[in-house]
Amino acid sequence: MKTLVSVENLKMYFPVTKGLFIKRRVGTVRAVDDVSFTVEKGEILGLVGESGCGKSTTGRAILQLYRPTAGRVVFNGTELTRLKPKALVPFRRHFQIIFQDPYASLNPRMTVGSIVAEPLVTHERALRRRAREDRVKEILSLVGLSPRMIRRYPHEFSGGQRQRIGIARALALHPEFVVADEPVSALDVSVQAQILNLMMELREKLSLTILFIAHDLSVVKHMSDRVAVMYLGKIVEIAPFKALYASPRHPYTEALLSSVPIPDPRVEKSRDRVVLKGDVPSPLNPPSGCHFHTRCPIAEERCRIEAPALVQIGGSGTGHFAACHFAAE
Amino acid sequence: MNARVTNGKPIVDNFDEIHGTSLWADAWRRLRKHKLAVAGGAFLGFVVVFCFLGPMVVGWVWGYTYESQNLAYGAQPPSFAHWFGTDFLGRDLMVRVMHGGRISLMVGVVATIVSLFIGVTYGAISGFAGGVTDNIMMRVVDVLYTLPYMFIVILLVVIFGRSIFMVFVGIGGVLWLTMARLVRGQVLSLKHRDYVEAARAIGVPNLTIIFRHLVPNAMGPIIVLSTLTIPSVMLQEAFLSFLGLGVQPPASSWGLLVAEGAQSMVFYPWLLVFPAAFLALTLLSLNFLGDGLRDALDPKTRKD
Amino acid sequence: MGRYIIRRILGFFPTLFCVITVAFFIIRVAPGGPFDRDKKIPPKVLEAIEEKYHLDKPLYVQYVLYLKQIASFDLGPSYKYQEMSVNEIVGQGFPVSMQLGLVALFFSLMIGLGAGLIAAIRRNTFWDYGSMGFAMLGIAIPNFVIAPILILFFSLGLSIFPPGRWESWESVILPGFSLSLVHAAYIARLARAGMLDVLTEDFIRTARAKGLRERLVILRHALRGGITPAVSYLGPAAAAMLTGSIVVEKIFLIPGMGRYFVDAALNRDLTLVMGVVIVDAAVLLVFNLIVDILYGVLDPRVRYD
Amino acid sequence: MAEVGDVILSVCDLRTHFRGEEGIVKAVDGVSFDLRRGGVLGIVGESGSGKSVTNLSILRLIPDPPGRIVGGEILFHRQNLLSVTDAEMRKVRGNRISMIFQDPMTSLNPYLTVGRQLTEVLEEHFAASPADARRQSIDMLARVGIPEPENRIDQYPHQFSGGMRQRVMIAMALLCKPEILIADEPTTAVDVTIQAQILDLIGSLRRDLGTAVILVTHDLGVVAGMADEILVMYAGRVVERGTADDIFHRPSHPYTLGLLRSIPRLDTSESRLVPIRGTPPDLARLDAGCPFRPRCDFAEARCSESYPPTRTVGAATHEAACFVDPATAPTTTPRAEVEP
Repeated sequence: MKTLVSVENLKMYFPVTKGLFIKRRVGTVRAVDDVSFTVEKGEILGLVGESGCGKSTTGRAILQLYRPTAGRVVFNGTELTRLKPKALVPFRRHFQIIFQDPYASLNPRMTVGSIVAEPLVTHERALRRRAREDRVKEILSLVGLSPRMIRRYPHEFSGGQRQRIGIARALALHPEFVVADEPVSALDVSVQAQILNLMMELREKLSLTILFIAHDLSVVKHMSDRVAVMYLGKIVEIAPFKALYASPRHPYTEALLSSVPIPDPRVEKSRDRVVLKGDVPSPLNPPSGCHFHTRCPIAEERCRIEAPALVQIGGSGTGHFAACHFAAE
Repeated sequence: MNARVTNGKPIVDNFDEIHGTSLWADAWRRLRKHKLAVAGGAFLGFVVVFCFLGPMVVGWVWGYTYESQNLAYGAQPPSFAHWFGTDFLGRDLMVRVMHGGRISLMVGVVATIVSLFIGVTYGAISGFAGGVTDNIMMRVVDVLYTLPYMFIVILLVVIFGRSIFMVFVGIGGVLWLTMARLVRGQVLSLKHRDYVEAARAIGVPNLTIIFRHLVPNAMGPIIVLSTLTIPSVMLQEAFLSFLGLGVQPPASSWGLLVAEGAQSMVFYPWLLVFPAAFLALTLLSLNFLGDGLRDALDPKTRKD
Repeated sequence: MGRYIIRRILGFFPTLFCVITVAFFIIRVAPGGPFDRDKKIPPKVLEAIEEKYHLDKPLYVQYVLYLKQIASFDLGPSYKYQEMSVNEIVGQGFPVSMQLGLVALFFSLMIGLGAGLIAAIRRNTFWDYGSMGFAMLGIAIPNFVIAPILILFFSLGLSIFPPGRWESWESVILPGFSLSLVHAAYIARLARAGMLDVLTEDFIRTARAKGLRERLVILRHALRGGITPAVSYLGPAAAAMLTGSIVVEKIFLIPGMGRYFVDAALNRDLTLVMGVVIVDAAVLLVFNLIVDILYGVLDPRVRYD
Repeated sequence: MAEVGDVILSVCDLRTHFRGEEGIVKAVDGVSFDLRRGGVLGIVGESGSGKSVTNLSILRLIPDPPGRIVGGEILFHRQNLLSVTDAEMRKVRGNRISMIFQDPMTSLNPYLTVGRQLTEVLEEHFAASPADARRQSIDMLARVGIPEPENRIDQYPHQFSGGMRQRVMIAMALLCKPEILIADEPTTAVDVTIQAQILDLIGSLRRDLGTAVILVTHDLGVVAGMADEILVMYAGRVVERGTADDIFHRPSHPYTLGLLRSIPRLDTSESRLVPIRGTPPDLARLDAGCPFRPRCDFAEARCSESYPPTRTVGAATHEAACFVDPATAPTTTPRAEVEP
């Protein structure tokens, strides 16, 4: 397999300022703090974590929607982090994003046709109006919407249909890489499966590579080949899903897995839950050492002082990495 | 309540494209349901026709203009020949109300257009640029806000002398502060919406983002504020006229007529009643229209 | 909190400096000088006067001199009222305007908040339509129409209050009321809209779900949030009321600041205009600070450290 | 564990309608259920299914206008809550029946300290003295797992994290030791690890205090481990009811079946989800037939003529409102993967 996206030591810090006339910097939110991983061509990499862990920021920093504070993002051999905004524009057609909230992600003043046509207008200027409309209609049918809807407005559609429109916009230029930022978490349960199935289908048809961001492990599990788990701006574990589910090596991953309720009363009754105590600490002021030590059931003195590195578990080639002092045990 | 109201139209089974209703069409439909706003709009239409076509009709039927004096007929109550009565100089009050309305309305509209133009541009640039630029631009607004408003207005009168029109171009040049703050606030809240992010992810140029995504979505509050700026300018004009700083006779404006009428309201009430009624009803209509537009355009009443 | 207030008060000085600078140059750019109208003044005398007031010096020198003067809290001599300094004029007019303004502020708060709250609580009833109709009239009828009607009715008709001048406590009621009406109208509308907004919040539903009496739901849970829009309007409005309404002072023959202001501007009494501008700006700054502090008192989320 | 006892709340044929721009929305249209002392009733449904409106109706918290309870009875200890006076209703709210809401961020008053919001419940219902109310509130905060409750009681909601706020809501609801706790999507707005904490907490408090719980959620997983009895709602009606085992192992309404097949599960290795096609219906445009039929794989001609009657499946406790039994009936429509 060939690496399509490589993220190296990515850092995304946001300054917290205060003051009326002169803005004083009173702190830094380390939303993404030294994150490295790769996305291989054709795979779906799941990125999970709780709200505020930096998963969304990572996705957007890869697409250069935020310019990272430090680190490199290499896409297909090009170092995106080096490019000036102008130079970046022609590359943008190769990587796109699908948003979480189908209500906020579509401009309410534009018709569905013009929303989906916007990428074409921007990148394929030579395209004639008629041809462009045909392309839009083609894409709409591809995502399961009637091409007759081209002149309607977003507010006339349901959440699931809007999400399809958002997907159509992202795929209009046939990108290689898509960041799907929690694409189903705002949808009705009965509609979620439609969108998940649609994404699987499109992935095959268009040979897409996807970074699938979610807070819901069961969704990630269904969609992803590999999964990375984030906690307070850092990746704590990354592995093929089967390995991660069968033998999680980071206590946070374990807790996360056991927190997901299973829709089966018999299974639920017999489960042993690891219920974490306390809340996620503020990324403005993360705990020392291993960020997880304040909530960790197996933390020792060492964890408070020394931050564990992300190391490969079970020999080379397993692709299973974890950042815990006790991961090998 | 979380019932969803979507897919308003039944699906028609043919292969024509289905035209949707835009949010503007939606807003228009809601506005038409707002009785006071409709009444206000209708009255404004009447006032515009009355003031701009009226003098011609009067001149044609009765043969006098707003300046025609007839001292023998000084301060007569309303009659068939003079529907609104006459003033001390025997001038027909109705024509003077028509003529004054022209000036009052034009003054309000001109100042508002000027403020709209400067305010939207300034606010959009400040909000979109963000950072240091935004900070400096907003501090400038703060300082200008701290200058007493009447000071600037009176200074404008001093500078432009008696050209009331220029005075109100100047007033528009002061009123843009509120508009700039409003537009900046709108742009700030819109610029991190997902659809703007989507446009950036596509690589749409900044200028296109501003005019395709930001400004159309900020239009609602801008229109509402503009509708409410017109009456407040008209009131300003009335105050200036009362202080003797506004329109100079023999020209007239509603403010001037009301101010003159107020001085003799005990014995010649029609001199106050007609111009005051027109001024108050027009201000009310504009306010009702503004309220109606706010209800029709306010995103809070809708899911999106 | 204390530190915040001190920082804000220190922040007044740069703002006032900018205001003074802008106002100074705008006035000097305006055509006409303070003594242009007095044609009878012989050139010699005029020169002497101009020299006395440094009007013969280049603009930037005048500016620097003026700043020096201001720094010692001296607003300078008035060009028109030659026997008085601007400090004296302001010292006479401002207390009067402030008394009138405080009465007006009191009226506008009582009437405005009262009408707004009743309208919001009794939504879509006679009370709502009644108070909002009243508010609309307050906004649409200029106070130079309302004031004479009030005089006609209360002074000349019922003889309850004196028609004008500044003599006893009764003489402040009518002007205060006329000055307050338009602000009361705006406050009523803002308070109503604010209350209606808050009453749809989730935490109001929580309060009701706890079984609280409706009176507590409104007074304890809704009121604070509901009046914040009205409070933010209060800053500029209170400053406007306190620094003198030109129109009301003229109608009721009240010796406040407003009267001087128009005359000073028309007469190019530059130092007096500057004096009034500085006082007005300072009052506005103080009131904006008071409003911000009130905000912190009302809403713990914006409390300042 | 507290015994599950007699019926204390009985909702019969509840109908709550909203007047909207597009006509009358029958948000709740003939819902009935019983709640037993100490029992946990799960109500599952998607947005717009009427599950939240049902619970707001029980406490008569439906904003009127636009909403109105137009029919039915809510019997609480045999007294119809829909016919008592407002003053009597207030004595029930927060005291004998309390409620916690989905979003702890907006459901707590940002302008008042947590302490103020807690003690006022005791002051209102028991005329407790301030000192007494404060002491009880601190105890309750400690009980729901707030560290340093003596200090935190004087803080404001924005100084608490999302999970802690939901704990405060729970403390507030349980102060008067209510007989019934209605939890309206209590974990939707919090993260999974916090969700596990909150569910654990509700479960243990129920055991300790013997409070009956109505747990409303859109997440089948949440009710699976908690509820004795489950209602599945769709378009304002109960389409299936039964024990947790009935619902998850013998789903007898096509909608329930569809839901179970369409949600990804962590513990199985299904390769492909089977989605329910189409979208939830527009409640302002329902006809006499079954509202699920456009999305149903078992729909027949009679489904569009009348609403199907409730039929018992196996055990008497298990009912479904459908003409057919999806376990035995053949599918009538070929499955379409995407919407038309």
